[in-house]
Amino acid sequence: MSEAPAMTDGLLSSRPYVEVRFGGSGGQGVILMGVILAVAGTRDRRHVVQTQSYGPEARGGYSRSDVVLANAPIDYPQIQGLDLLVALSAEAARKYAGSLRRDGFFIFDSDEITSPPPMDANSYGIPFTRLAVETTGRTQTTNILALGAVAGLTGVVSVASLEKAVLSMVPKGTEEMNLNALRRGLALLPEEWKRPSI
Amino acid sequence: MELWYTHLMRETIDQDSLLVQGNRACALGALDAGVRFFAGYPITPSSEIMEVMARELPAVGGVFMQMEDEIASICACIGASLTGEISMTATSGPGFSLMQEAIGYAIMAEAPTVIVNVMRMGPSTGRPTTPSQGDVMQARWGTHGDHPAIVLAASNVADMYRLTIAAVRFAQRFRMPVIVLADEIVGHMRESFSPEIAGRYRLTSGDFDFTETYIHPEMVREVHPPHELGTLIHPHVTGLIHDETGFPTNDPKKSEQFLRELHDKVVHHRGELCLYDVKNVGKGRVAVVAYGSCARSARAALKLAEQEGIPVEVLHLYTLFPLPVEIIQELARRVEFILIPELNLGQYAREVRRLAENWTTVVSMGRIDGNLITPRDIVDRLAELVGKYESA
Amino acid sequence: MKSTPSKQRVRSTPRFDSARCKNCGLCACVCPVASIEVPASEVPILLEPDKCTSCRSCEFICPDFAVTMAKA
Amino acid sequence: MAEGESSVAEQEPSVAEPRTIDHYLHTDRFPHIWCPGCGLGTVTAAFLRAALELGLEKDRTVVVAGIGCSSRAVGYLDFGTVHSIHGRALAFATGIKMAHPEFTVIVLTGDGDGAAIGGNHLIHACRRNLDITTILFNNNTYGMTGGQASPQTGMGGYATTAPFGFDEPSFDLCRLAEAAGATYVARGTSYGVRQLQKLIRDGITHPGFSFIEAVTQCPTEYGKRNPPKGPVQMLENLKEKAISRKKAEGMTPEELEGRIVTGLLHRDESVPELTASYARMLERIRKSADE
Repeated sequence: MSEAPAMTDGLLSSRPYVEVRFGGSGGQGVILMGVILAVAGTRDRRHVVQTQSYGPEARGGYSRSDVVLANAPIDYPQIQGLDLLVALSAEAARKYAGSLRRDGFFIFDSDEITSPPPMDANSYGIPFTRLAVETTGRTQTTNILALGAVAGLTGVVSVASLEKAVLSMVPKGTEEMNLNALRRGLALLPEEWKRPSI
Repeated sequence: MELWYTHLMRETIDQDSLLVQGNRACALGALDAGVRFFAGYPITPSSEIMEVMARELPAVGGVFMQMEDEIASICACIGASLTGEISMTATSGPGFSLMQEAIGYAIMAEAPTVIVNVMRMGPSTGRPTTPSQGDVMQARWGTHGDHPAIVLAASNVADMYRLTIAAVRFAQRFRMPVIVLADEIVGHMRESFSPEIAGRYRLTSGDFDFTETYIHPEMVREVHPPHELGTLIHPHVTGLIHDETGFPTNDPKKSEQFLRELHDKVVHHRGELCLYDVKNVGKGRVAVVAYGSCARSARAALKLAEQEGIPVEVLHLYTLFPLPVEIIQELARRVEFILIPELNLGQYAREVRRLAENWTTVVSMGRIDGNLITPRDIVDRLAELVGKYESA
Repeated sequence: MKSTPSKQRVRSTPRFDSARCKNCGLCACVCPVASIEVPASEVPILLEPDKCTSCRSCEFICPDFAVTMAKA
Repeated sequence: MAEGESSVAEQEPSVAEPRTIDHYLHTDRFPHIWCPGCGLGTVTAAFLRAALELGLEKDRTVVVAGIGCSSRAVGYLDFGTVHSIHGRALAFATGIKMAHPEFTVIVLTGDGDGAAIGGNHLIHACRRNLDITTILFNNNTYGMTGGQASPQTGMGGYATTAPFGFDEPSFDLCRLAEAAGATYVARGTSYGVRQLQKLIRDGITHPGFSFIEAVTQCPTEYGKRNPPKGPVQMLENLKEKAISRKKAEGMTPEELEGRIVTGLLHRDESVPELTASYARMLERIRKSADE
């Protein structure tokens, strides 16, 4: 068995059991975010379970993808409380903010969510959509840019594993563009986007 | 490389570890177990099994058929099985209902095949993308007549792989259909699945010869020889009650003897068929018996309950039928009560109660709102009940 | 078509298997020379073997696999 | 047999043909369950003579049946035989043929089994053009269960479940099969046994899905309620109604009313047969994997 890649420094990297939710509207690529994070997690030699809302409800309205990462085999596969909530729509933020732990992370797209719910958790409001368009010219790369930001701000998975995961999951021919978006997200500075907790 | 896990290993070529969907793991298990004929019909939440088979089976020279409905699917599987092929189909509740008549045929005609039912909420169309364990008794008693059943229940992605292999093995060995129950959560979740896990399962299944249809020497008296259409034996296969010649009989004595044989071959080999896992064995004041997704909740609850001072034993059943009679009765002798969390209104709890009520109290904990039972739910219920019942 | 008496002797005529026959009468009805009689509850009788043309109609129509052709 | 090479000998059972259809029968299971005068045995015998002509091997031939009087035929046949479940014979046969394309697969079914409960499987089997020969014994009723109306009972027919006369039109099964994609479609009757035998023989050799409707008589359950009565009368009625496809071509729909058009009705050799297509696909995949 090869050595696990070194974790990026960050708060979530040190937790033995991490529960993550990506929430947004259908078409924003929220499910893919969860799957990529889960693939990156397995590359970090962590135990991982990824679940999601399925079927018609995933196509219309809201969409969510959950990932549990742990250092030991995972028994209960679903979310019992959130360490990290990534919201790309106002509805997702409203719906799931209540499940966030006090020491959790709340990262949201400030282009979509103008009045985020008040909470104790570490909050980061980042204009993912705008940054994605600036970086790649394509709104479709918003989810990958946001993933980069999530990894950079929380260290939930290692950068090396995340890059490999992105490359293995995005459509052929878009690798370069998505890597650019990912790196842009990774380069974001926490102090620049952190919101005061309430 | 061993034949039986080549497909899993192929998935891991560029990775040390693997993230695999439950339904995909089921298909990989089938391929590694030697399934070379799959016929199915699309239905949520099992369709991915069929999609993987459609892509992978031709590569190993197997036959994939998308049939016109689930009835045709299982009938095609039985047809292929009668020629000696190892066959499988996968479906969900509504399709499983359609298959019931043919499942009875496969039992009567002693045609091995595997039916995977990724359970969804019902009855009827219900909630197709929602997990449930509502088909447990249908898996046992869905087809008409007095018949035996082998039913396995998968709780995670690794189970989807290895229990599918076990199902193929049991089907071939006992010459009857074997049902694998999963639920929407297990079918659709992606979970890390490392080669070490595959290696571990190899230890439990390494002695299977999946490529060969065989009858264990001890079983000759109980299991009819395999049908071999297209050989010199060119048998007659029928769903009518038949005697050792394969032809129908109305003789009361022979009829009873035949039906008893069908049952006995399962019941007499309960020890081999009942796959289970007990956590905290002998150390619990109370017990939780669970299977499928709920077994995961129960395992998580065990740790939580310990922290809160409730010693619990968890019996995780991988084989639901034949009933693990001895295992449940032993457990019943040593605990105050048995709690059974299920995503139905107590289907399996009724069976456990029947077996355990002489020694202990059996409490059903059903949930039918489409959500899983959480570890917290289980611990809260245990806390409510602890001390209420006398130990045997 | 010429036929000599010696050849007529090797011609096949129907045999009716009493174990299989169910006495339905179809053989008689298709006989082109009306040479078969089916008495009630009995096996059919070939009335005039000489008239039989060995056409096998009775054999082919018999639903009970009870007619075979055999040489006299 | 120098002397035997005469015109008379040609009418004799061929000396080169040592076997009778008993070769393919479990004669120890006789007498069979069919009623006196029932045409199912006649049709089965026609099939067996076709099998004899083709020299079908018992070990390489699988005969699949559903449930009903006609389907009981397999209980007497010494091939690999499958007495399956009601309406599903074609689905079983599909599995058998796809798993073992080298087998000759024959399906015996009835009008209730094949056209009612098994109707969906029938049209899909036609569509797939799998090399299976289906012989549908059409006797206009459910005989085994006691004379209930079948899709082929016909307008105005009587049955235990149509005591006041049946109001539903029937299928034209051959047109149904053709429209669904069968590449060999033929119809015969239990009166025209020689023709039926030839149609079945050609259907078996046809490389694709062959559908042969064998119109036959059920004197016990159908004949009891619908004139003419009795096996002989029913057989003669079949004789009167049957008309060759060639003759039928020049007739108006009115003239054809109530007639049974017999013979080869449709044949198409241009459609690929499924097991062959599947084998080609496997070959393609193997090649691309080697590259």
